[in-house]
Amino acid sequence: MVVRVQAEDFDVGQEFARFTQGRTDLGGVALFAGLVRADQGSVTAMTLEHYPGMTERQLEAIEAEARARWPLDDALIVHRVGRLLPGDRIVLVMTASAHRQASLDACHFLIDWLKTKAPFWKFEEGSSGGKWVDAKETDDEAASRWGK
Amino acid sequence: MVVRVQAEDFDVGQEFARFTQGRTDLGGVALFAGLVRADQGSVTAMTLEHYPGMTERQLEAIEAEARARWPLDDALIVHRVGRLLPGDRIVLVMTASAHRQASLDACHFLIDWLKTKAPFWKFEEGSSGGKWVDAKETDDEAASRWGK
Amino acid sequence: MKILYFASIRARVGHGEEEIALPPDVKTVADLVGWLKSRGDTYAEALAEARTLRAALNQEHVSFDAAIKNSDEVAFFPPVTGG
Amino acid sequence: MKILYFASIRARVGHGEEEIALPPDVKTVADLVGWLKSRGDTYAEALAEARTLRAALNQEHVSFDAAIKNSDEVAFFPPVTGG
Repeated sequence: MVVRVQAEDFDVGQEFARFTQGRTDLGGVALFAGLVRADQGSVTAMTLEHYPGMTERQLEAIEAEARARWPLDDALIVHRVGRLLPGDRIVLVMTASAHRQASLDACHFLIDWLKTKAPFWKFEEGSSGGKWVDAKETDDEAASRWGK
Repeated sequence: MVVRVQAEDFDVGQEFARFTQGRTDLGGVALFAGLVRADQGSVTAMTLEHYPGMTERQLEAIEAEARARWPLDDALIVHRVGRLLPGDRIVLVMTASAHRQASLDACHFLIDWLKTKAPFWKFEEGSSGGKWVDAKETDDEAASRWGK
Repeated sequence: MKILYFASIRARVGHGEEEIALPPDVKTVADLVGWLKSRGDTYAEALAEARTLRAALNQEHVSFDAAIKNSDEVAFFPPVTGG
Repeated sequence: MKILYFASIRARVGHGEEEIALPPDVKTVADLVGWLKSRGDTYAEALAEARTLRAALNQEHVSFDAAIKNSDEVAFFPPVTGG
């Protein structure tokens, strides 16, 4: 169970290989990789800010919750911060379980939480200047379907 | 939209890179990789048989259905056949969309279908010999939650 | 007619593919199963479990009352187990 | 007391971190917000939108009636937008 918040890019293949290497107990690995979307060309860059310390602790807490809810063999969260360009990778969630449904549901749960409740703030740059992104209610709904 | 049935292994990192390279319209990529599970050490090898022609057509049809149900930018299914050992990769599903939920739901839908309805047959080898695997009803339930 | 067998059915029949000349009175998949079983114990045993026998006609799943003709491809297999 | 500002709040305050000596009559997060606002227009404007102001006390989300002391770390930020 690992959580990393970093400015550096991550390599999906390398993370997947490290995650599964030498293991014969995993029925499947579910993975979600978030990318910076250009949004019809209006977003030219995005900067992610976090609260060092608090952000990592909250990510560790949600990973522990996922592990309590589903029979996971392993979980990984890698989240980038700093200035990112369209097409750049932002976030990686990987979950492994003997059971396909558990890994898929846990991955879905974690990325919904990360996309809505995780302590990150986004600053978007576009052709008409930069602005801080407001929290979206539709995203809160996506996270709320997991109950508590 | 690509479907491949092959004896050769696949490289998750390479498939992911090819899938996302040069694209700025993808909000996220959902991925599921199925692995051969040792099942408490009782399974020593697994052989997957398919119906060449029919299997590929059915995989293409389910991919088309996923594309009709969700706003996908791309989808990939790679499925291996032949004799596999514990820890080997069996199947890869990757879906990309501007919207996280769409890619996750479509990936979940596709892997549920692949694991239950796709024309593959499994022969398991263990310490007490080999046997053809029977269709599981719990898996049918998993697939049926997607309705029609 | 081309007939294909897969998985446990193939293993019991002893081969995965054969060409037959379809007898004129064999008009459905069910007729074909009956005719194959009449060819000997190996077929009779391989195709005995009607509950778990599945058929495809020209690579599409069909029920046993589906009509067949000599130019078709028919396949027999147990329920799929997925990937 | 260590005070941290993030995102749009940080941008408006003009810095991300400061150390203050907590006045004795400032007993809650709400008191602290009031005291900071009294320090000048920059703070008053940066912390004006009560509806979208969030606080953390020692890296845990808290409501504005939470009690604070001089050894605490308090952070102000807008609602998180996720990753």
